[in-house]
Amino acid sequence: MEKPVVKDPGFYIMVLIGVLIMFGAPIWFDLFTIMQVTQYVVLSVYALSLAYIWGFGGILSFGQSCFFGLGAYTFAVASINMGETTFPFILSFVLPAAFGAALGYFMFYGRLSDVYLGVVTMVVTLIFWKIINHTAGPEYSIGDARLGGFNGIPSIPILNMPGDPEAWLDPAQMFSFFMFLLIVVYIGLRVLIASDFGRVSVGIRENETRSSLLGYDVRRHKVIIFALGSGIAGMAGAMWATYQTFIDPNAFSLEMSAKALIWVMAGGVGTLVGPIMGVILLQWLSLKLGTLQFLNNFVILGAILMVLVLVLPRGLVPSFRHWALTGWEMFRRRERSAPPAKEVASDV
Amino acid sequence: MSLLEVRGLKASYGVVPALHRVDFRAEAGEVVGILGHNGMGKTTLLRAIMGYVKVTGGEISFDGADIRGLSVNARARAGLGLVPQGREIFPNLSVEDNLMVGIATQKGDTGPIIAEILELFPRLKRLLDRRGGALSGGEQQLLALARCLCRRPKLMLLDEPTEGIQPSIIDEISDTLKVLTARQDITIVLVEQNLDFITGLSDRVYAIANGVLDSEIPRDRLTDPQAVSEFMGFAA
Amino acid sequence: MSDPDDHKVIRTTGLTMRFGGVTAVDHVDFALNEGELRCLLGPNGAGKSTFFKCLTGQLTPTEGVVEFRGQPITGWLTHDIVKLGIGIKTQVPNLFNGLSAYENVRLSARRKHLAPMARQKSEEMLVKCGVADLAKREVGLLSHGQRQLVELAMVLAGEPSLVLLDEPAAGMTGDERDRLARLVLELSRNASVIVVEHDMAFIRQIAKQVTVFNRGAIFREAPIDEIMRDRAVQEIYLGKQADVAA
Amino acid sequence: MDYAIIVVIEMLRAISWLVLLAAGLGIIFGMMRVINFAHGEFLMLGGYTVIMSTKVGVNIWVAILILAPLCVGLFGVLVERLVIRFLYGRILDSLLATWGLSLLMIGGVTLIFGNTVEGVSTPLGSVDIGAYSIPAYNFVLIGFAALFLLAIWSVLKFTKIGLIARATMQNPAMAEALGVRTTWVYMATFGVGSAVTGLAGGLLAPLTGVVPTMGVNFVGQSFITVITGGASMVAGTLSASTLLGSISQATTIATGPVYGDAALLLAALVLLRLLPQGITGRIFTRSL
Amino acid sequence: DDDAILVGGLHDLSGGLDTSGIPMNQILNLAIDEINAGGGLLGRPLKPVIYDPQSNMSLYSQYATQLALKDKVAVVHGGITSASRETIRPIFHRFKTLYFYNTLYEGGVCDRNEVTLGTTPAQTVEKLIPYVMNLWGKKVYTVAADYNYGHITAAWFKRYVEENGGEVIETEFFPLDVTQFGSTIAKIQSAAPDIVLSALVGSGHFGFYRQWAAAGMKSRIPMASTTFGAGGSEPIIMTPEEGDGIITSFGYYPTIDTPANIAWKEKIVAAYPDNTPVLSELAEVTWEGMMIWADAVKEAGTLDREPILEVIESGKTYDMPAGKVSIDPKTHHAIRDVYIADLKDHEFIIKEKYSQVQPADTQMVCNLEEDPNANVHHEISLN
Ligand SMILES: Nc1ncnc2c1ncn2[C@@H]1O[C@H](COP(=O)(O)OP(=O)(O)OP(=O)(O)O)[C@@H](O)[C@H]1O
Ligand SMILES: Nc1ncnc2c1ncn2[C@@H]1O[C@H](COP(=O)(O)OP(=O)(O)OP(=O)(O)O)[C@@H](O)[C@H]1O
Ligand SMILES: NC(N)=O
Ligand SMILES: [Mg+2]
Ligand SMILES: [Mg+2]
Repeated sequence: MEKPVVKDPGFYIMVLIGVLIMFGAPIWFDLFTIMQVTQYVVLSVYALSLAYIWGFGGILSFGQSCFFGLGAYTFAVASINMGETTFPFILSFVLPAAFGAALGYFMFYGRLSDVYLGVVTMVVTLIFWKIINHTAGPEYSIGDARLGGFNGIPSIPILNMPGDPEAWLDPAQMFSFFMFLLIVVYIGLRVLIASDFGRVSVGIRENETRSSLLGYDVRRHKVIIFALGSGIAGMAGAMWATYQTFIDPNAFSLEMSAKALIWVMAGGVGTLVGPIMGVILLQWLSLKLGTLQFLNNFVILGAILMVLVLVLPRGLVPSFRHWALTGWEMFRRRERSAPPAKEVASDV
Repeated sequence: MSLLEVRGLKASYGVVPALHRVDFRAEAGEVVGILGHNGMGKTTLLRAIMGYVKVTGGEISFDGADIRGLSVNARARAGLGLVPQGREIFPNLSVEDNLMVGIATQKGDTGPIIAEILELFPRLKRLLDRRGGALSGGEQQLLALARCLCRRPKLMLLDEPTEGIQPSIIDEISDTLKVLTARQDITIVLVEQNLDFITGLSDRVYAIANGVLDSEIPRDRLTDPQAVSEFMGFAA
Repeated sequence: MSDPDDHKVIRTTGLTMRFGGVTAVDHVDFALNEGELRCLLGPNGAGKSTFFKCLTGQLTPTEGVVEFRGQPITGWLTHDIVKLGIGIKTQVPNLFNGLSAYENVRLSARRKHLAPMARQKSEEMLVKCGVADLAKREVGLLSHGQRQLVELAMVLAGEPSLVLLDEPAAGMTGDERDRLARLVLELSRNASVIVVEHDMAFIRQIAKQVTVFNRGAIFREAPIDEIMRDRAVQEIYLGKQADVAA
Repeated sequence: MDYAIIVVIEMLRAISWLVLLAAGLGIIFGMMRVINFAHGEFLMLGGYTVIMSTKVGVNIWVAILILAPLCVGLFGVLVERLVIRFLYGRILDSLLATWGLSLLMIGGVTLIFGNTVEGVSTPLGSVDIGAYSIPAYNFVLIGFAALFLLAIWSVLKFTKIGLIARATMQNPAMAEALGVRTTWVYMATFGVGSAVTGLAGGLLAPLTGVVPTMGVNFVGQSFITVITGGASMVAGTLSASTLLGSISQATTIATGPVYGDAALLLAALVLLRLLPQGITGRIFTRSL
Repeated sequence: DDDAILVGGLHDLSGGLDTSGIPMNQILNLAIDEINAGGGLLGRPLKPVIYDPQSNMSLYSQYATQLALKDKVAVVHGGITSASRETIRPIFHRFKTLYFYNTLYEGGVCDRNEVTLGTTPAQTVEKLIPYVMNLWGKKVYTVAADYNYGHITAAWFKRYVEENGGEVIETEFFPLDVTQFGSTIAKIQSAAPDIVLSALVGSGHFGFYRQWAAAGMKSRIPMASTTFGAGGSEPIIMTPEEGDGIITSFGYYPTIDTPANIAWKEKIVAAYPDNTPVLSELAEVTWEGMMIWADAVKEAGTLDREPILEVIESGKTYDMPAGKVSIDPKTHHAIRDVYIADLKDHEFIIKEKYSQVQPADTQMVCNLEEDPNANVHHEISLN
């Protein structure tokens, strides 16, 4: 964290790659591939929301899908009622963020921490999941939108140009817009993490007692982090809803929460690029597996996850970084014998 | 033959070396002191002997056997005991249970051990029911010592045992250890910063600097802090 | 409750902390003058660390009042209390383990200073505490003594006006301890300081007025020489150390 | 009056159900700080053991009480040796790995045994209480729940094994230095936790549909019960099961299962907020 | 074979729905083999493109897109739950890929691009209710799964019970993950109905039948259902003590005693001697879907969607293992024979057959002749 963001070449490389894909993909790829990649982009935004609160705020949420689902349903209900998507899209950030702030207040001011925090988020998610699953009856509608229970809400509007409800984005435009959002979220989080606020967050992650002994208000800090993560997850939910034009209670499921955890872990906690890699790798994998007629896909996917944990315990990105650093260290040590030292890599 | 003999020991954390060369021995019934500045490798040395830190070269023999291949618990069962820096009390066990853990892995009649130990550490008597984590720093240190002794180790590795202990109890501990070693029951390797304590107790004192331990500090020089500093690598 | 004319940095009245049946701090009336350096002695388990925790709000006292410069702060949250200008080095080093020593110290300095100044202050404090060469090392992997020094640098970097040091000399060799003593004396020129320590060699170098705790209550309060000669203190605490001093 | 008796028995059964679901997970999570996401699949494996062995003619009680815990316990030991032992202290990695394990088990059982095998019907028939009749098997569930708790409590309380296990979980490195073979402790603890889960799965087999994916129906409840209970395994499991089980069952009887489930979740939420370390984190701190 | 005609298959082959998906996929492949054995279509062989959505909606959506845009298949058969259908149906509609949904469901889909062959509640419930009321009495207690299908089915239950002069004294809905039914069983005992009607679904709800039998209720209150055994697995998983005597109604039973069905079953055993699929309406209707599409391709002489749809809308009648089937041009739903059967020792004993039952529910809300561009799933409301 030593290095300010402006001096880190990795950051610029990532942004450059992002911008390149954002403009290039619609030219290079066919429609199917673009829609495919769009999915990775949407889920990457979702993964980043957890990567941020967990990796840089030390808040472990087993219920990130609560906000994802809330954003998705907010967008679905608002856009079906309004026949327009700009305001609903903004609302799908604001409402989950507000709910995240409220829940965060409930949890952090109640001094919940550790697994207990994880379980409370999980329980809240389960409550949403139960409730939304219970809305099958026709009496459960908000305006024109039937909530639909287990079956979900079909025919969710596709994003339109702001101010012009008739001007729907085609898949390529939708892709570019989502890619743009991903880049914005990435840059935003990177800058935030490198800021003083971010350094304090990391301090709180490392040691809450010490943070408060230095005069930092741990609770308020965590609420802000949590709310921001919730907003981003909500936005990802809205992107998901409009991308699929369909949403069902699975958006609120434990599986959806667990997936976010898995992506972040697979990619590496404490990084932002890692979780994006995690999304791409694992989503691609389960997609590929389904096209093969080989054994049972659950067996293969399960085995891969287990091996992944054992072989890459720190996650993809940190493992590679560690191997690279260790190699470099050994090389250096062969050159000259240095006093014992392990320096802290400045990483994001 | 010496009870413990360490020759040419090297150890490292991952690829980062921490001990470069350590040579010393401890005869049965002896107290061997080790002095050194912060970060010079004292804790690392004790942890290497106990089996926590990977040894990358050299030899450790204990009671005539090479113990480099043994796990920590095997070394413990062979008669090594450690009172670690930081005490490492089981925070959610009562004081009594903390003591019992050391005994629980041993066979035979273990009933009287606790009573004996409490005679050595009377201050623990009224704390038996308290949670380990709720003890004061000094109380924890006493508990750690007592817990180690419960196993009746042949060789006890003490990492700064006087840290955080009130002066009068330091004296008591010193007396207790003297009694134990006088009975030839126990051999001690003592890492310590408290010069009075270490000189009062040790038969021989070594200095460690930058992961290198090779020189014994002659007894007559130990009373002179200036000389000791020189042995430890750099003057104040 | 307090006389507006007396300049007490910290004052406790009837301060009591009980854990179930254990009374760790028992009706302590304590006051520290502005700019004073006070040593707090007492047997293991006397309640010294608990007393510190009550001052900083880590524990909420069962009874009694804590005032900081005349303002009652009992029941306040830790971060609000320390923002008034208190820095504490805890008995067990309490650090941001995954971060570098520099980053640890900076997190403290940044409370007081803007970024560029915070950097300068942090580096200065690392040098002052003799751990400048550890600046980039991960503190979780440092030796015990190294961690003590980093924590000290961290506390000083926040430039508190009241410094609480819980066994700062633990695990230091003779010359390291001497340097620490000089540092504490220098510090006390600009701040009020309370030091808890069992190392009498250290205490003798810095102490003026001394408070002795026993079983949670104040047992004696007197200048150091008097304390060293006090039979009762020798009995409960010093043992043979007293003879060495005499 | 008859209905009141039925309600009481239903309450007890609901509580026992939670105890059975949570006990094995409580051992594994409570002692080892490993979140076994495959807990539901361990239950499923217990159920399959019962079904498969009764199919080849084994007596149902032998299948439930001996084979199910034995098979699942051994499977647990295997899993511990191959996977879990590398993941102690890495609570989330263990979550990820056991998530993988749960998928693997669902797929594996489907491959090996198929997903539609004939179940076993509930033994013992029914008992009439006034105008009502209930499964006599309910009393077996209630009895076993009580037995589970008693057994775990006795082991922890009266044997050195319990002490060694608890010390190992709190500070494995130090326990090693005191001569504890921590590898064995871990293996045994995970094995016992798995066996208990297997027994629970076996007990549930005659009451639920035993299919490879059944686990998902149980894992949430089990986990919430364990966490709400807090640090002490016996007191925690008992108090959490009692509170959550009776609240949700009362709500279910009064309104319906949706609100019953929601009531369970809300109760857990409120409890955790009021007692941030779980029930026994605050109230029964010193109990087992 | 570069000139092979690609046929998409999208059934869950792993995860919770594989009990239904695997047999459907087996039958789909068998149908394709049979067509190929007969020389293929338009002189070209058929080639299946099979993806496994792993009981996961987002994979459904991706594979649907892949089948439509990348593989450019001629037709897709698949989808099991309504949720999965509503995920993929709009995709096929948008990318003009002909789609066959071969599952019984709650009714109401109105989309000219989709052909729906399974029964809807109006077809089965309408026959089942008078049959069982006649046998057992007029007081009914309904237990149903708490989702769309369960709600709509329960509403049809109520409507037909009332039309037949009976009364539904209580309807209870259960979330799909409920596994304990003790309190409900006690409630039913208090209410003392003549009949329990079940529209329970899924593995959690198996517990109801188990606990019902364990409480000794089998001999006291009889039960009927339009969901028990829908996917084929319940009659196997339940022991005879638990399952026997439950009366159900579906569009197909393996025990249908016609030469066509017997021959078809033999074919299946021959093709899958070791892993013979569990037969149910879902599996049989999947066969129908493939055969009806193949027939339409032959008759239209092209793979183009429009001419094929015109053939399908022409009102032809097909002979299938389940009996006679024709497609209602207004709704693209099947007009078909419906059966009532009683479970005994893992087998459904057929009690009654009703010929050519109309999908009356969907007909209430959908008319593709008037609105060929319709693209909705109507919630059929009976209240
Ligand atoms: N886990 C670790 N990984 C990497 N380096 C470490 C680790 N533990 C200790 N070190 C480094 O190894 C060196 C020796 O540390 P050690 O703890 O042995 O010192 P020590 O002599 O016991 O010091 P002290 O008196 O402060 O306890 C130090 O520089 C320390 O920073
Ligand atoms: N959370 C707690 N619960 C119960 N007892 C406690 C708790 N914290 C401290 N105590 C007890 O209160 C007494 C005072 O402890 P404290 O840590 O304040 O002592 P101390 O004076 O700092 O001792 P030392 O010099 O050994 O560090 C001790 O006997 C300790 O066991
Ligand atoms: N076909 C359904 N909705 O089960
Ligand atoms: Mg050390
Ligand atoms: Mg203390």
